Amino acid sequence: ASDAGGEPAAGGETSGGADDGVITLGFSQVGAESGWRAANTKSIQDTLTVDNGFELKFSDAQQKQENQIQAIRSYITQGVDVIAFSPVVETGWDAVLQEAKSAGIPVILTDRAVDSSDETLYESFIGSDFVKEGEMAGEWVVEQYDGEGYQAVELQGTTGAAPAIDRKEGFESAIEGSDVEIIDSQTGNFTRAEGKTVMEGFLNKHDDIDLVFAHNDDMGLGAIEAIEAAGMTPGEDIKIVTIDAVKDGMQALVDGKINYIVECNPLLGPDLAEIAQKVVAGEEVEKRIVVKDEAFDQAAAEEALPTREY
Amino acid sequence: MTNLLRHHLFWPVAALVALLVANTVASPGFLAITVRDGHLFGAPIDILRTTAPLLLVALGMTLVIATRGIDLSVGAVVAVSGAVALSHIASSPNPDSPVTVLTAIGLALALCLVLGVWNGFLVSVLGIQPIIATLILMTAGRGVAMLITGGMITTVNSAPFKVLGSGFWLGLPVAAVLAFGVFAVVAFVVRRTALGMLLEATGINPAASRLSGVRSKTLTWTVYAAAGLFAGLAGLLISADTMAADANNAGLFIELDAILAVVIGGTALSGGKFNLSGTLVGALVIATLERTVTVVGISPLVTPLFMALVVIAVTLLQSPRMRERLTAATRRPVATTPPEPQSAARPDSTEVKAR
Amino acid sequence: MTQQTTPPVVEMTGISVEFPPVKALDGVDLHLRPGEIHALMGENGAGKSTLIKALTGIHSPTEGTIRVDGVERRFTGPADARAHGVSTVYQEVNLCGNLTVAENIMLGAEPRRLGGLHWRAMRRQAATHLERMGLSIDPASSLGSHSLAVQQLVAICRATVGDCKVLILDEPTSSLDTDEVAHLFTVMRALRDDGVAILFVSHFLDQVYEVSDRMTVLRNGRLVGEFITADLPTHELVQHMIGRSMDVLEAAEHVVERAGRPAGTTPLLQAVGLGRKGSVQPFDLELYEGEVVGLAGLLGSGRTELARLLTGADRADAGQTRMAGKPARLRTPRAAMDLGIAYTSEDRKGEGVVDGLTVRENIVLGLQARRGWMRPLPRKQVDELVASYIEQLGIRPADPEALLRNLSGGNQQKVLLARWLATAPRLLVLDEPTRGIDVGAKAEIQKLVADLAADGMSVVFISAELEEVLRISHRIAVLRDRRKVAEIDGGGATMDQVVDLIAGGGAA
Amino acid sequence: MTTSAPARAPRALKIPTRLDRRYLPVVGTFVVLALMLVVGGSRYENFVSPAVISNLFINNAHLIVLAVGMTFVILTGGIDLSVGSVLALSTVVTAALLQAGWPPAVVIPLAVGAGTVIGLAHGVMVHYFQVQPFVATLAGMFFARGLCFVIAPESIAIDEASFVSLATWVQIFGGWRMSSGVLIALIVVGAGFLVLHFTRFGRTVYAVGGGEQSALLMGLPVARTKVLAYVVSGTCAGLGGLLFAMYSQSGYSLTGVAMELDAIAAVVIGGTLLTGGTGFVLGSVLGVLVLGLIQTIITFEGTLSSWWTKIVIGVLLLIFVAVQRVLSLRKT
Ligand SMILES: Nc1ncnc2c1ncn2[C@@H]1O[C@H](COP(=O)(O)OP(=O)(O)OP(=O)(O)O)[C@@H](O)[C@H]1O
Ligand SMILES: Nc1ncnc2c1ncn2[C@@H]1O[C@H](COP(=O)(O)OP(=O)(O)OP(=O)(O)O)[C@@H](O)[C@H]1O
Ligand SMILES: [Mg+2]
Ligand SMILES: [Mg+2]
Repeated sequence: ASDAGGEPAAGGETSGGADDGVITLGFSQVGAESGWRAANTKSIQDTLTVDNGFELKFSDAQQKQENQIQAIRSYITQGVDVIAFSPVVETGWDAVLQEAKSAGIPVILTDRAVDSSDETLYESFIGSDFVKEGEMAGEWVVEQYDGEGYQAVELQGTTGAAPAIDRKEGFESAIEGSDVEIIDSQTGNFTRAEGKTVMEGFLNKHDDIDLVFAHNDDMGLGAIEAIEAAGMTPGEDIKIVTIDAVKDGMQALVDGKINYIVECNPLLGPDLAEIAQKVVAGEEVEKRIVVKDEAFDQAAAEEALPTREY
Repeated sequence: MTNLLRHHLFWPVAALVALLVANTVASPGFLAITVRDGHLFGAPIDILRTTAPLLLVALGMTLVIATRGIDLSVGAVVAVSGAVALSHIASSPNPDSPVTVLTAIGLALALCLVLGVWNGFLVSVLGIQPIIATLILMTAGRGVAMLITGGMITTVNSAPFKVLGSGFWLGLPVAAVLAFGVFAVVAFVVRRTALGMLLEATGINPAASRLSGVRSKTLTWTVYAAAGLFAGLAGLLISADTMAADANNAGLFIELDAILAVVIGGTALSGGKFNLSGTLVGALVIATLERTVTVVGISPLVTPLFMALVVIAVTLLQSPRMRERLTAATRRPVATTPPEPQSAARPDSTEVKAR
Repeated sequence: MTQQTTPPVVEMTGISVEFPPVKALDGVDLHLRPGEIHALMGENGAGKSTLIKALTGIHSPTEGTIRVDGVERRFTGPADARAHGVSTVYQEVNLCGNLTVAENIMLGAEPRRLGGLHWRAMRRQAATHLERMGLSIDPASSLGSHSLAVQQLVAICRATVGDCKVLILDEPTSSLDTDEVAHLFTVMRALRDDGVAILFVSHFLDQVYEVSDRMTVLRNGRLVGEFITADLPTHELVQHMIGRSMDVLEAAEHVVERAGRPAGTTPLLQAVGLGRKGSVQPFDLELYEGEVVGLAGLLGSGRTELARLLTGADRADAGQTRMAGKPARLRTPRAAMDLGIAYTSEDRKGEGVVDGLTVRENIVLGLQARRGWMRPLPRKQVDELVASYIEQLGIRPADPEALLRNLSGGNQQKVLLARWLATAPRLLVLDEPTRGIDVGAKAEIQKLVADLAADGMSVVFISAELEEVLRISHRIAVLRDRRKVAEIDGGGATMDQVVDLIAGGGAA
Repeated sequence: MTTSAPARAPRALKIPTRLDRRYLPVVGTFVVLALMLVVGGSRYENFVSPAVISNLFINNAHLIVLAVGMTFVILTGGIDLSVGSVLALSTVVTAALLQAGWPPAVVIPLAVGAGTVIGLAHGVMVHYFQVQPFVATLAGMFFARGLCFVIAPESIAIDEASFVSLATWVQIFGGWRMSSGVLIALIVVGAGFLVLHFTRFGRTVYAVGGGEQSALLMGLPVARTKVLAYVVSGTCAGLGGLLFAMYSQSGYSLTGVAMELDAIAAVVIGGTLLTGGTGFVLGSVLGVLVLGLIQTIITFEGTLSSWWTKIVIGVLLLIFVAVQRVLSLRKT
């Protein structure tokens, strides 16, 4: 499956090709910057096992695009059957994807999309729609609290990161037209500690915060600490809406400290396995497979929590 | 007036005051401290608490810098410390028992001390340049922390441990009491014994110190160990603050903040004379600055720009050159100040005037 | 004052320099004429170096005018001064040890080819300059690998590159020995005859008398006067410099009582076959209590290296040492210190002063290091100790809180001496302790050494100045080519005898 | 001491028979690099192949340029923490302006020039205001990163035809590949080498690092040299950004976070002392290759979990530094 391109007969023997029934898949992960990411990695590693007919080559790019490009190049040289990766950035993949294409290796994107004019460079994208997540959160807020003149603060993710930009955009578009107003917005870098400090600052500054929208659970959990320290009750005095639905967040939702969580599902392993098999078998696959993200309120969370994997 | 201007703490304190004023303007109740649930509450108290870990790390950093070194690994050590402590508590059957918590703390601090000793070994025995020696642990340390937590955020519920982060003692945050206490003790020891002088001598002229019988290697070793230990303590405070050990993000870039605190406090990175009271003010300035960004409502897009401008302003005002100008201006009429280019070529003004 | 044959090339009038609150110079005049060697004289801290730095634009005078070639100028720094023909060799060797000898000499006036440096020509030209100074070292070697004396000569080479009208030498001879000095003087005279004005600072009166035509004397930052060298007897000069008559100097002449040591005593320190590869050949040496042992040798003969082995500064790889009869290992300076051995390095700037600390801290450093950090000396005791050494050695300014880097070179040296005396050693190894120290203080130090020996201390004394070694040593070990070649009794030795031995039986 | 006639003879013969001590760390790095290639080659298939080695250069072209600039600054005894951010700024400027329809001929000088200007500001702060380099450039780091966000927080793809064709230019001989980025990087290395060794500015850089005060007393133009060193570093960072923009065909404000540490590590691994005055540009290039090789080993190793990746990088770094240290000690 993998003899082509400018590469001189690169390591056909290591991959073995699909003909022996085992699919060699090179996966380049963004990094390990969060619990969400760790769950994502684990899901992939647990699914793409030898038992399931895969040989997984995994590498961690440490959040560096150059490492990721290098890893992909190395997979091309090694002649894997399929390459999959979660791009660090949306842009700048044309060249390396072109190389993969001319080497005849199909590419699958996970979690984050790439911004490329040429859609034939990759087979499929599996992941969540961050804008949609923001919208879901916003819609719930509007549905619940419109008309009460809610003042919201926003804890943004890392400045410049795609999920932060998209979730903000989605949330803002959803609350447009309602009387929910974002009175302050600051980055908490997706972490608990910064979520807490920023929330403390908001509480110092504003006396009348009704709602917190955090771009992920961790910052929301940090905000809970700050709210409690200020002598208020999270979930009641100040409502909290977050995205991700990791275990800790779900627990807080069950405990009533968070009011609503939009899921961002990290368990992409099974989907990836399925698509990879199809691609190698030469079947047509959908260009864009949006993972179904649920949303939880307290009742739903109570139900889901016991079986939560991450 | 001149004396006040020339005091080494003038500009850092002025920066602190300016930030507090900016905050008070943006949010008039900023400086108000109230009593709530039997303890003090308010933004200044928050600032004290958030300063605590940074202060500890900066304390160790000051000592390391005094010996002409630098420790980039403190952030990773912070992560390791939290990971060890919380993993121990999480895996114990009884997370609320003080024994468990104390063991966890002991384990974490011991490991961090070992990490510090390791840095000291690389620097003083193998003679590897500090920045690279500690870069090794900076990279690998986070890996170790992630190895311990499995890359996930470890959360625990443990009342005794929570006290470290959000407890109060005599109305003050335990974290702040602990950090400022440790700071005071170390500052006292360093200045009341000969340690400070010997460290400075080592930093200024290692060869001369060696010939004078100063055990420079042991001292170097000691300061790295101390930096590791303090970073470990800071790691405990940070993880207790959110009751979570985040191997990726705990203490991320705290080394830069700490170095900045040290420098704002007037200690030169070239080693030698150091200034612990300056470091204290420096740490407060940085913690307040972070708070200011939120309170004044700087957009996240311009936050780094704003931080940069503040840092540039403070360092420029504090620069030897500016001080010279200012003191010259207050001392004698402009007419007799020496012609411009002459002082530019003054070779010994680099550090003499710095303090 | 005398016949104004030629107009001065440098004319400094009413120069004052302040380091608040100290007034380092107060209305000083200096006139340098083309084709003369002009000595600038004064005690340590009199302001000689400061005057030179005021001329070259490092310090800016608060008052006074500087004229060069009749034009009033304030140089912006050494580069500017050099561009106007004023070359300077500053007191401490100020070259870059990481560069090659050739670069240190030629940088700034380097030959070029195709717009870039012409390395070969650079080395060739540097070699010519070195040769003129009588130095046979590889111009491509790195400067830092050479001894201080060589570095000093290289610095002088650098100053003579390019066209200079004025050459300023601030204590160029402090670490040179007779041969080098003679050579330097030849070069200086040649330059003078070419019409260069040379300003020369030295604490060696005989050198000053040998080479200079005229002198300016400073005392405490004030001008005493300008004199024709030939018309000014030595004792008057000294009187002008120190403001007292010179009985101190005479006292030093007979300080050493060369009573032979009692037979059969065990030596305080005994080295047997001590040596180190690439440094000194294995040697035997015995040092007794109450004895001053001088080390004599040419520049580079290995005196410093020998001293370093004796004091743990370098680790020997052959031989043994015994301290008071018991085997002792001198692995580190600290180990040597614990045995009561103290060492003052010849490299004051690199291995001696801790220039960012105060005089007080520098003096107590050794003692404190030995006590360990946990037992700080009580402040009162420190103050007394420091005050007594400041007084005893005449350290100026007499301010314990002054930063060491602000002291004049000679005073820094005194502080270092105080550091070691404070540790009350049993064996004191002094490597060039009187370098850069003025006549009065030098006599004091010699007297001090003699007194210490009389009190039972054992002293190893190294000096580039042979008379000094002869004057105070009980015994003299002679080194040649990094090998100990002879040991003679100090009492009976004559200058010629020692010179013969040093030069290798007169073969040269 | 000797007469001048015989003194000439031995000097003429003084051909360096022994290796100059100053080259030891560089040689040490080189030996370790070679060892690592040998070990890697015996451990992994295709490890020592033209493709892998070409990729080593192609992937690290930008870092090589950063390291060259960093070498200048570190040689003067300073440090430049801003290069990662300046690199990002340059990519963002390039991408944003190209997107706005500006011609590459205008955009490229502007992107590089942004680095130059920031470098100049650093130099002025460090020299004329005597702000410590670490702090001045740390402020510069925040500043450049801040500008990135202000210009464009999200990543921008570059699709300007002539820029893309420049970026994707590749020359292939045998298994070897040479991209335009590598070509530029090699030119920069050559220029850096020539400037450091064959110009007065270059030698003054060393002199300043050897002792600023001495250099000043020697009458060398210290002020100009120091400022210029930061300008060189800033320019290299700007150029590095351009190379990165070519390499990734995009501009992104979060590019190059902590890349300054890579650059510093490369320089130091290459044998340059952080105290200044000793070191070589070629050593820094070797340093970059060492770091790149570590990354290559990680990818070849195949399946390392994220944390083991970090630990292995640390351990390999340790091995490099320790072995290099031992090698350069041994021969003294
Ligand atoms: N940078 C400075 N700051 C403060 N005081 C200084 C400084 N430089 C010199 N001094 C003081 O100025 C006086 C003159 O010093 P200078 O170095 O000119 O003496 P000198 O005549 O060269 O002595 P020596 O023979 O010991 O070299 C001394 O008291 C010294 O302490
Ligand atoms: N004229 C010279 N030519 C070449 N090398 C020299 C010269 N003078 C000294 N050296 C170097 O100096 C080293 C010996 O220095 P050392 O300091 O031990 O000598 P010393 O007897 O203490 O003389 P001094 O202290 O006066 O320099 C030798 O390694 C030698 O290479
Ligand atoms: Mg002097
Ligand atoms: Mg000597």
